[in-house]
Amino acid sequence: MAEIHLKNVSRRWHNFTAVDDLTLQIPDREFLVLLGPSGCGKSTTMRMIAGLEDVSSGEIWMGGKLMNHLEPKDRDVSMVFQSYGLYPNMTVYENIRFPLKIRGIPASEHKQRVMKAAEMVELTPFLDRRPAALSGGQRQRVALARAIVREPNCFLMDEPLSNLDAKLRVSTRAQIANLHHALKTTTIYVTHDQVEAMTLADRVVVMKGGIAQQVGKPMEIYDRPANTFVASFIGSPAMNLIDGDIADGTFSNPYLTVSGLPHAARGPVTLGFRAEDVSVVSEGGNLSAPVYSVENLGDSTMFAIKGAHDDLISLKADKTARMAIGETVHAHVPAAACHVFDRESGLRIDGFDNQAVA
Amino acid sequence: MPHRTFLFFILPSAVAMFLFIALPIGSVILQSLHVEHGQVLVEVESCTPFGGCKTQTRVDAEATAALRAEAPLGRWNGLGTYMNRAHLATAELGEIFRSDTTLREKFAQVYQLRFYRALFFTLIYTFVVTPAGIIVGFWIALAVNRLPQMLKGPVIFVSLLPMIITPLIGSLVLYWMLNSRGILGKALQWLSGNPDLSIAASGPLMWVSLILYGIWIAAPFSFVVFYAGLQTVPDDTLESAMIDGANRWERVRYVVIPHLMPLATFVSLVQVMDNFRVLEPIVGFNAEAHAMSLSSIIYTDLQAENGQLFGSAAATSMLTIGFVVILLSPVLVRTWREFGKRAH
Amino acid sequence: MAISMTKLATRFATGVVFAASAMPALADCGIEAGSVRILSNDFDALRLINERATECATDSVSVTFNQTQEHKSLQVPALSIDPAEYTVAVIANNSLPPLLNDGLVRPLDDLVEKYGQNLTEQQLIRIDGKVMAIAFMVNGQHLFYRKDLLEEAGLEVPTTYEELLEAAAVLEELGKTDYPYAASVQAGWELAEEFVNMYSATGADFFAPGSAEVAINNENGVAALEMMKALTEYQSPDYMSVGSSEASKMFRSGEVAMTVIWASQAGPVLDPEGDNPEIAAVAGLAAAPSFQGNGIPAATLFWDGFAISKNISDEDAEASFQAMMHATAPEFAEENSYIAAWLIKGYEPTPGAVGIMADVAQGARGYPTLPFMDLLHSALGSELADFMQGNESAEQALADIEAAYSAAATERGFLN
Amino acid sequence: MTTLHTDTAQSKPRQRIPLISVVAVVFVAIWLVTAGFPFLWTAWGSFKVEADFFSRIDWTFALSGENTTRQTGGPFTLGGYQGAWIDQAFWKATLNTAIVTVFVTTLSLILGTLGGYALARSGRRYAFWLLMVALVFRAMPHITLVSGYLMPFFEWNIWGTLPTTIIVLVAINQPFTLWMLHSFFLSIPKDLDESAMVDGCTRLQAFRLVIVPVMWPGIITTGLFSFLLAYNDFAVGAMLLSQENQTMIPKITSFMGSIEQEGNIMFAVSAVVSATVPLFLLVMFFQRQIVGGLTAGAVKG
Repeated sequence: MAEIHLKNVSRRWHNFTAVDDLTLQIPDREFLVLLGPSGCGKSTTMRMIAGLEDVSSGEIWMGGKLMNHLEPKDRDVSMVFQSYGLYPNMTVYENIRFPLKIRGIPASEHKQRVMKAAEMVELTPFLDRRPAALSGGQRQRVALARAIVREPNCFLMDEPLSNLDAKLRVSTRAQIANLHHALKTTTIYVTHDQVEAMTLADRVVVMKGGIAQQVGKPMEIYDRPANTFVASFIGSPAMNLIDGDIADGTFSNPYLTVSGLPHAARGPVTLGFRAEDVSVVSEGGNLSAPVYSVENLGDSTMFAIKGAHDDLISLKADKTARMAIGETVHAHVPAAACHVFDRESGLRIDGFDNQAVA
Repeated sequence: MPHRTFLFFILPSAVAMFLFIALPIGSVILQSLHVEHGQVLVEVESCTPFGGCKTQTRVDAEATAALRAEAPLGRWNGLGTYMNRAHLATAELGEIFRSDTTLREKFAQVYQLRFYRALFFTLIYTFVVTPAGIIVGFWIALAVNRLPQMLKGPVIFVSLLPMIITPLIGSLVLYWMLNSRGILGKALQWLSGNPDLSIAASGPLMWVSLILYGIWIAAPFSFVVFYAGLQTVPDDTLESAMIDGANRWERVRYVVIPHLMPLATFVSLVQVMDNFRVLEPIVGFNAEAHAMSLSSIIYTDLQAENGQLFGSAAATSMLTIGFVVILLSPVLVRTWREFGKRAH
Repeated sequence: MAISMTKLATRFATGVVFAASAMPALADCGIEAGSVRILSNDFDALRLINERATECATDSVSVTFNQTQEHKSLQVPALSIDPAEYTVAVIANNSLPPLLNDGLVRPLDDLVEKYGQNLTEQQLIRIDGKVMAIAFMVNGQHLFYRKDLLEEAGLEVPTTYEELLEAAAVLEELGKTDYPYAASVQAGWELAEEFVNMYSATGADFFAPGSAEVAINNENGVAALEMMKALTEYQSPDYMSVGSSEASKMFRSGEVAMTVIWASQAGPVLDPEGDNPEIAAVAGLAAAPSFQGNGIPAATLFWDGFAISKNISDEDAEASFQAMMHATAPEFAEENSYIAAWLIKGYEPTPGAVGIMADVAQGARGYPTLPFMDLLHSALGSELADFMQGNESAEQALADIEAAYSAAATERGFLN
Repeated sequence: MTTLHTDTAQSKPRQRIPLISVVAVVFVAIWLVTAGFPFLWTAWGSFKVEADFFSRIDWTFALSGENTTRQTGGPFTLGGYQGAWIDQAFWKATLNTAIVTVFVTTLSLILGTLGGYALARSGRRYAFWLLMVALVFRAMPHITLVSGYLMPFFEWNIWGTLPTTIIVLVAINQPFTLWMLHSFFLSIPKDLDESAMVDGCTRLQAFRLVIVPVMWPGIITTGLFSFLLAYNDFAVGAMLLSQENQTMIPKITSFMGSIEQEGNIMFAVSAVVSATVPLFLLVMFFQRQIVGGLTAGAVKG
């Protein structure tokens, strides 16, 4: 049983800090996703859990044992690598069996366990092939099978889907979700793709610059982003962020005025709202600007307009909406859908929460 | 990788290098900074089969040994050995440059000094053979790459021969052929119409022969590396260059050569070091009269026939290493940058 | 594979002796016990002596040897340790000084008294009154000439280099050979040796008496160099790469009419069954020509001999001396008189030894057994090449040699 | 592969194709003669007597074998081989060389792969400095090193034996081996050893079971260079081996004679030819691996 506990963990090289004072409690059976842009420290965090990277300070506990100085092999975790890390000189069968062999599991069990793992990832027909003779998706499934065959305390997955094409990514994602459901093993999953995070995670840790920005269930993070970074990273398209001033519950800037906000703050702020919470109207509304681009997505139409700093603001409209570039679009941004962030620190300003949930 | 694991993996190799390279180099440096004790000379009567008995000068072994026991390294000489006539010859250089002579005469006088004569040849050899070997190797690689598949095997095989031959023996084989009675020597005489033509008699011809030998032995290494590299030239880039209108030469110039640049760095690194240590052809070609290299003067100093001069050989060795480091410094800096990138 | 190797080994092991302790004793050398370990140069005459020494091996006496061209590099470190790696160092007059300098060989007077009844006074190398080495053979340079050609040109055998120059001019005119003359002046050791020969013939000393100051930068040195340069007129243009072996081959193939080379080449030159029997039949040997009219042959005599290590037990020293006495016994010299010019009692000079014996008779000087001679030799070897190619004057060359020698001698502690 | 000539057929005017091919073929032919002829000539000459192969009268004797016929009764003779192999016991030197090369190659590779792996996987500064120091070590002339060994080796009583020489050669060879293998290891993805370690291997197991099996091309290429170094060594063997342990190259130079005595040059020639045969076979068998190994990344600079 593996409850994982990171206590004030840091990783530093010379003058560079990859992970800064990270504390995380991961209960048994949880699917935890570390999400963030490249270089945010998410992979380093995972590699420290795996034992591939030294911990500069802090402690890593797993199942009640201090892990800091244990070799990877003594941590009872299994890991799926971005480039799969398959052994090119071994067949698929041997690849999957390798962890069993190396950990001294009785040979009599090997066949049955390998077959079971292979079956779970639908690899049975390819067992005697070499990795070089497999497609990318198949290789990824070999890596998965190799990870699950041993029934470890914890799965670590380092961007396992990023080398696959879009279609395969969706199906493999489903397979991973299904596997976790079946095996119920604690899983830590690293990705920079917020869709993967939203679809797979029990909880998400959004990281930036080695610091955990927000930890929470996917919907919590979606609905109540802790700061402008999280807000801009989660959701597709990302949340619109507009600078302006707030006074007496009214946000205003040259092309948008939102009133009816709580009186929780005043002064310069950043206002956030999602494209889907906006309603495009033919006249009136509190937002109007010339259309910069139009995207027909099939189920809807997205209009983009340019903000004060040349940043794009997305508006989602009905799929029947039609406008030409340069025409003026009018929209209504409801106060209830707005998030307010401190302009300086980017931190969410409390007091706007209750209304935000749509 | 944790320090402990690193140590475990590197230890056998590091211990071997420490014991058999670093320690000797350390002692070599120490040696080069000392000269031997003043030998205690005595006059004794000695008798030999010829000329009967005479008074001759001898070393008083016991007295000298007593001196040596006191300070086993000898007398501290600092950089004296480095500066003396057999090495950097600072005093002689100063005199030459102060003297009222033409530049040409000055050069001739500097060239009389053993170290500079060796350095001059070594540098010329290194700077002709290294690029020439690389260029010849590159052209062979391009040409072999165009051959039909079935011919490639045997051609590569023959091409590697000069590289795998023992250098001393390779130089002997070529010298046998090149000397005035050998098949190539005769061919040269016939070609030049001069029946007395002999490479052993002419300094410039000897230099040319040594350099050609150097290219002969260096080209296969560049060839095999470049040939391997050619197999990895990306088709896409070549094809896009074709569509962009590049002719064959332009494709080589703008696609193939840039692709092979890292290999060329590796090859030149290895070859500069090897060429800078040139010794075997000078011995094999009996070329001492016309050419000396830094290695060959070290070799001469260490020959017991010549009363081994360990300190002098040590000083020349350190100067050699110094020059190699200077020559390689651009590559070292580049490696350092790459290493920095890889560090995290 | 393994079988064939063993077969080969048994078939041919007789030709080579590695560790003779396992072999039956073939001779009674009178040794009770001990270990004999010989270090020597690698050529035929020494090979015979070494193999003869191994005849002394018994159950209690082991005899091993190491013949290598690197013997000079090995001898000092190998004899410096205690006990020494070798008990016997086979040396020559130019390789003894390093051992003497470091005090690595023992006086042999008591052993000579006990076992040296066959030794002649000439064989005893005495330093400061003590016998430090035993010489057993002699080598040196002398003149080889073509009797037929000299006769045809109406010339006497040249006894001086001045005469040799005149003879060369006549022979060149005659045009029967490619070049009239060859000498061993290959850049390096042999070129230096040629200068040492020439300078020896002037009768002057190489060093100022009682010191390590070199004394060749004088009119004798200039004369020696100029004679060497004058001779190159009559040599092949390749002369800077012609050593003793090459000159011998040139003579044997009829390319040259005269040459001054090592006496040890007499064997191959006079061999009636060699590659060139017709030359062997007309080859004549004479002392090396003298120089500047003082009658001393321009050659330096080398003796080969042995010394016994200091850092070994007296028992081993005694065994070693006895084994070497057996190896160089008079009957050995009688049986192998064609191999070399022996200094051993009972040796009758063969036709091949005429030249070297003439050298000795006419008072050729020995190669200087001085502690710093090798340094001068080395300086000569590296600095003379330029002069020989006409790139600098004799005076300049001698000044360069003096400077190069001084730098080396300072490093070695002979000069301050 | 073959990118440089697949393109010619489609894009270039017809008449230029043969010309450039002809130039290439002629160039290769000239090179082949340059590279191969000296060997062919020496091999041919080894079956002649000295008076023919090194004829001072007419070099064509080397072809016609005039003196060979006169002296031995036939245009070819095995005299040189018989002299070298049987009379002078060249077989013994061959055996010693075989022992030295096998051990030097094996040990160099064992030490070199371990060290090269560590250097490639450690991102620390000391690893870089170690590499640099190794490079400087490689620049040291061997003869200077060897002369320094004599005294201590005699003192410890390890002079003259094969193991001593083997260890010295391995050490001298380490800088090059480390550099070459280190670049090979860089070309193998880190993921591979990391997944092995997560799968339960120690570093050493990961190295042995996972990395080494995919390293074969690199190991063979590097091994070839170690082999050549040990096989071609002169300086170390000549100074550090006693007579019974002498290796081939010093033995061959002893055939060449010295100032005191003329050598037997035909023994040397046939020994040279004999010594080249194993190299021929080696290149023949390992040609694919050598080129393949280099392609696989030994040379990523």
